[in-house]
Amino acid sequence: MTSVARLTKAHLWIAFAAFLVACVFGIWQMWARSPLATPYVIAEHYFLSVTAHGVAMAFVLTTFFIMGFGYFTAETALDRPLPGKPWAWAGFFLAVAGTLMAVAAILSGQASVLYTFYPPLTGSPFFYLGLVLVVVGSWIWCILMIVAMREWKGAHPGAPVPLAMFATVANAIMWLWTTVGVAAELLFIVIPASLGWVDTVDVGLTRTLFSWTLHAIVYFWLFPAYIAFYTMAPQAAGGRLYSDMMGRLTFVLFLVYSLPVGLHHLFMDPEHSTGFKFVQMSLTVLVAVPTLLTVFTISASLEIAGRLRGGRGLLGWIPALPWDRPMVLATGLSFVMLFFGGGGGLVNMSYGLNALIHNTSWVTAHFHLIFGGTVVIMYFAICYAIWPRLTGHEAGTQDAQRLQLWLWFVGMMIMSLPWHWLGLHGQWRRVAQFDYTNPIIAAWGPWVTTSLVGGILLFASAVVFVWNLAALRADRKAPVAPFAFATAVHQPARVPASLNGFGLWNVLVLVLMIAAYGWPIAQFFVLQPPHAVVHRVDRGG
Amino acid sequence: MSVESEAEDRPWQVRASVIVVAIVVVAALLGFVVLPVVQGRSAGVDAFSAICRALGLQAGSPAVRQPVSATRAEPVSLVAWTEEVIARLHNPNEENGSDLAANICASCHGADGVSPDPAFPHMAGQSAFAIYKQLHDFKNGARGNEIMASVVEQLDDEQMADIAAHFAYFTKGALDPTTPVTNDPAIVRLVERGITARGLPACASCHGAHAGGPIETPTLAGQRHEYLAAQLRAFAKGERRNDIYHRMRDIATKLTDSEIEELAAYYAGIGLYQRIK
Amino acid sequence: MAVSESDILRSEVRWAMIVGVAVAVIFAAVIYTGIELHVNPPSNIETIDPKALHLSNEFTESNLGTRVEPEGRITTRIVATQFAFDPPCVVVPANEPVTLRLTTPDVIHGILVTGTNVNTMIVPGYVAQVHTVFTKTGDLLMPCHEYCGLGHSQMWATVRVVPRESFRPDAEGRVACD
Amino acid sequence: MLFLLLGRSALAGKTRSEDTGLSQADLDTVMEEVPKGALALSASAVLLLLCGWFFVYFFIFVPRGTVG
Repeated sequence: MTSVARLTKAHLWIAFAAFLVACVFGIWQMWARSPLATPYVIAEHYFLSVTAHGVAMAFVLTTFFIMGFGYFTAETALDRPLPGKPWAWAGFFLAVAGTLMAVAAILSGQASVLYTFYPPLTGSPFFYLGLVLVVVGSWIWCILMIVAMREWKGAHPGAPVPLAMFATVANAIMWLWTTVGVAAELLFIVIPASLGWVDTVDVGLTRTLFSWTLHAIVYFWLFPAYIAFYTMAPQAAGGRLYSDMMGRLTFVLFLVYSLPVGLHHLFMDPEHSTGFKFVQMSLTVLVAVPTLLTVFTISASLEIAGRLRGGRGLLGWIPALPWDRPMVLATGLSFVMLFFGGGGGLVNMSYGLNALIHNTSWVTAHFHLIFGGTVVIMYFAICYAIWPRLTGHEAGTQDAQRLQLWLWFVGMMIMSLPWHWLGLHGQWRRVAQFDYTNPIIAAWGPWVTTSLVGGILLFASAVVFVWNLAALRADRKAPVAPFAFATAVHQPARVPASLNGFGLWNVLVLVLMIAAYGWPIAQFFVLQPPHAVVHRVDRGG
Repeated sequence: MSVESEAEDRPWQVRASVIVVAIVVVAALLGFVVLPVVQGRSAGVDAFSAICRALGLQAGSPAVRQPVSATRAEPVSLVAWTEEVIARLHNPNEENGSDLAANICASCHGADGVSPDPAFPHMAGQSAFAIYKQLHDFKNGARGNEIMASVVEQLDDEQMADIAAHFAYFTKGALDPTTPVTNDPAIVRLVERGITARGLPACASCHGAHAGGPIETPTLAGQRHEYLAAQLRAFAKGERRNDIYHRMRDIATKLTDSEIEELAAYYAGIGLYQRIK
Repeated sequence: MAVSESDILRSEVRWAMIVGVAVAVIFAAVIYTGIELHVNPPSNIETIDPKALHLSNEFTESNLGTRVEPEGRITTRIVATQFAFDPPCVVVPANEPVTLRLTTPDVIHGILVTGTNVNTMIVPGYVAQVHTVFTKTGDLLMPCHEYCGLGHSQMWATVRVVPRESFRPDAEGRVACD
Repeated sequence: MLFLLLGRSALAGKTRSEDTGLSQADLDTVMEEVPKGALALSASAVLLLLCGWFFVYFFIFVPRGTVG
């Protein structure tokens, strides 16, 4: 057991408690949108549910998981105690307090503004202040990660930082950059409005600041999955990482290019010009590059494992891989979902083409496949891999783990593939109920019902997952091998200084952010667009 | 086992920076110059305007000329929720407001905003925005009512704001919208869920407890049955038209006579409770 | 013999070039359609005060709907408000350039028209503008696709696309449903 | 891709401890083939993605009318 075991487990249990609750909300929302009669559907409940689902999945599950996994990685990859552990606990309790505040506001119906806020609609200040506390808790994590790497470097002058930690710190630094946008939106505009200090807000500015955060936040969620691809999957498959250098380059590219691209979420907005949309589209295309590099590097790493196990021919190494191991299985399934989710993403980011699918179920399908599929399935696999080290219990059999991963994959495909079709036919987002007597909408019925079946499988999988984690406590207590991250074919003896730290990349992020967001934000101060009246959802009658 | 020295790393830094900057420059040239100029040329937009539009310095698409409109405004209400009006409603002259209310309003709408006569609406529970909007509309003829027109004739905007704020403060939170007396499922459905096929949003999506609708939305809970029904009919017939962009006219025309009656009964049946002060 | 680190890097660079080509192909298609078909995301930095929208000339109630402007261009003006569109039904001709101009007095809305590429956000403070050509006739659904409050699910309008010959403007150039 | 994942390998039963005995000689041997398979797999995936994108762009998007 590691010394951060309690810390990590505390974070992960909060993450997965939120996840399980969010799954319940999600399944009910799909039911409400289907042609089947659904209990409790009134608008207040539905949008309360959408807000709760989004906040739990996007803010609570992710932030707590990433923090917990980061603490584990810092100690395991660097092989030294985590510095500032009391601070880590402080960050944890701050984030828990924030979560509880937000939950109270949501469940009392006073924050039904969805997790993406949509000012001038304005909810209870407790909602926003709670989320700010979660973010502040995560900032403590960021600083601890950076400090841990610094101290290690001090103790190992000139040595390359282990890839898993290099990636974790890349994520911490990216997250600090990322949260600037939403923090500015909340602190300067939304929270003053929710407290009644201001009566009108500049909506274009709030949307632009949120877009700053909105894309990079997805890469914050994505990092643990990629850390698992590079540093866990090759080891689990019994091979080697094909190239350590490409791993570093990939994480650096994520840091640099996930930030100056958020305007692609505003392609259909009237408050930005075609020129800046084009520039940010061009930069968005580059975000596809590290993902495609990863696909090749990880395929090659698995190919090593498959061939070592006797796989022959061009693709014979694929069936030779040990698919019975949860980490390997999850990686394979994750790549399949990445294929579909990434394909959807290519459509989303293609400038004018966005008009075809913006705010339709296509987009919902895309981010459920990428986040709920590609990423969360790796969260599961990571848990299965590190749980024995955290608890000192080894699972007797991995059947339940395999079943859970397959259920999640099949459920996700059944749920999200029909959504693509529905999106192309114009099914729009964020509605409680459709009028199935309308002939256009009537044709969607069977597809919506099919996707609901996928949702049920996902829920079943979520239950099995939490049960699996809980069951590990009861399983046989066995000596657990120390945790090892994957080694590369050529473990780097030398790396360029640029790929062992983030100085250069921080400068480039700054340059790109000024180029991509400088005028799009400054224009609101120059143009002084008219403000809109705050619409409060926490008062009424 | 070592990381390269700073000097050895220099080429890396230079190469990475050049690539990153070059990509931005190429994208900017394409997005700000090539695309708009070429698109503008075939649409009859000159190169300068096209580039300004691509930069966001001019309105419009670089690929199409901007349309023009020469229509004159025919507003249905002259109330605009400017920062000044909102500020005035938040910071009224309380003394002025209570004096005016006692002298002008109390005889019909009650000293505490609860009207003694079924024909007159309660002021209790209304927000300052809801009351101000109607007073202003009576005065400017946007909403026709002879009695009210003569009452508000002598009032200026600030006095109307003071009166509105007076009633809002006096009865803040005074209504309980959760205790209807009618339980006709069809009407409850209309109130809570609306009817998508008829384009009828739930009444509660603006008039509910956690609505976030337009700020001038009046509270219906506990309002006079006769008053509510009369207003819905007036909206339906187009006799009352001070709701901007047909918000209520659209809805009222889609309601049947019996729905109007029952909705009025539903909202009238929601009680007044725990009056502040 | 053992594979060296530079061999591995060389294979990665080769793959990166394949990726570069794939990305360039998409890029080229976007630029080509931008130049040839004028495909852009709808963008129009034109401000308008949402608080006084009903006092504005262009978006006054009587000027909403479709109108053939004196210069011959067809413009459809729609106001999105909590929780309906004004007007709830608009008529447009098929296979003719149409400009949709939309704005809102209250909160964020958005529209799409099913089966077409019409799609835009409607942000308070701005006039959203979409230039398009409708390629099919019929009654199309135009829902609000952005969360705008509790009545969002009931907020939709109809776009009636009619053949050019059935598109008959009145003396003022206006065309309305019914 | 999916059917390949579904097919369970006969060698799948190998345990983790056997893997750790990875010899440099074995590694050198397989590295003569790697990354041919990875290249084939990823290149076909990218090609498929491109085809899908082109289909959506030119057979669904463009026929629905221009936007701008």
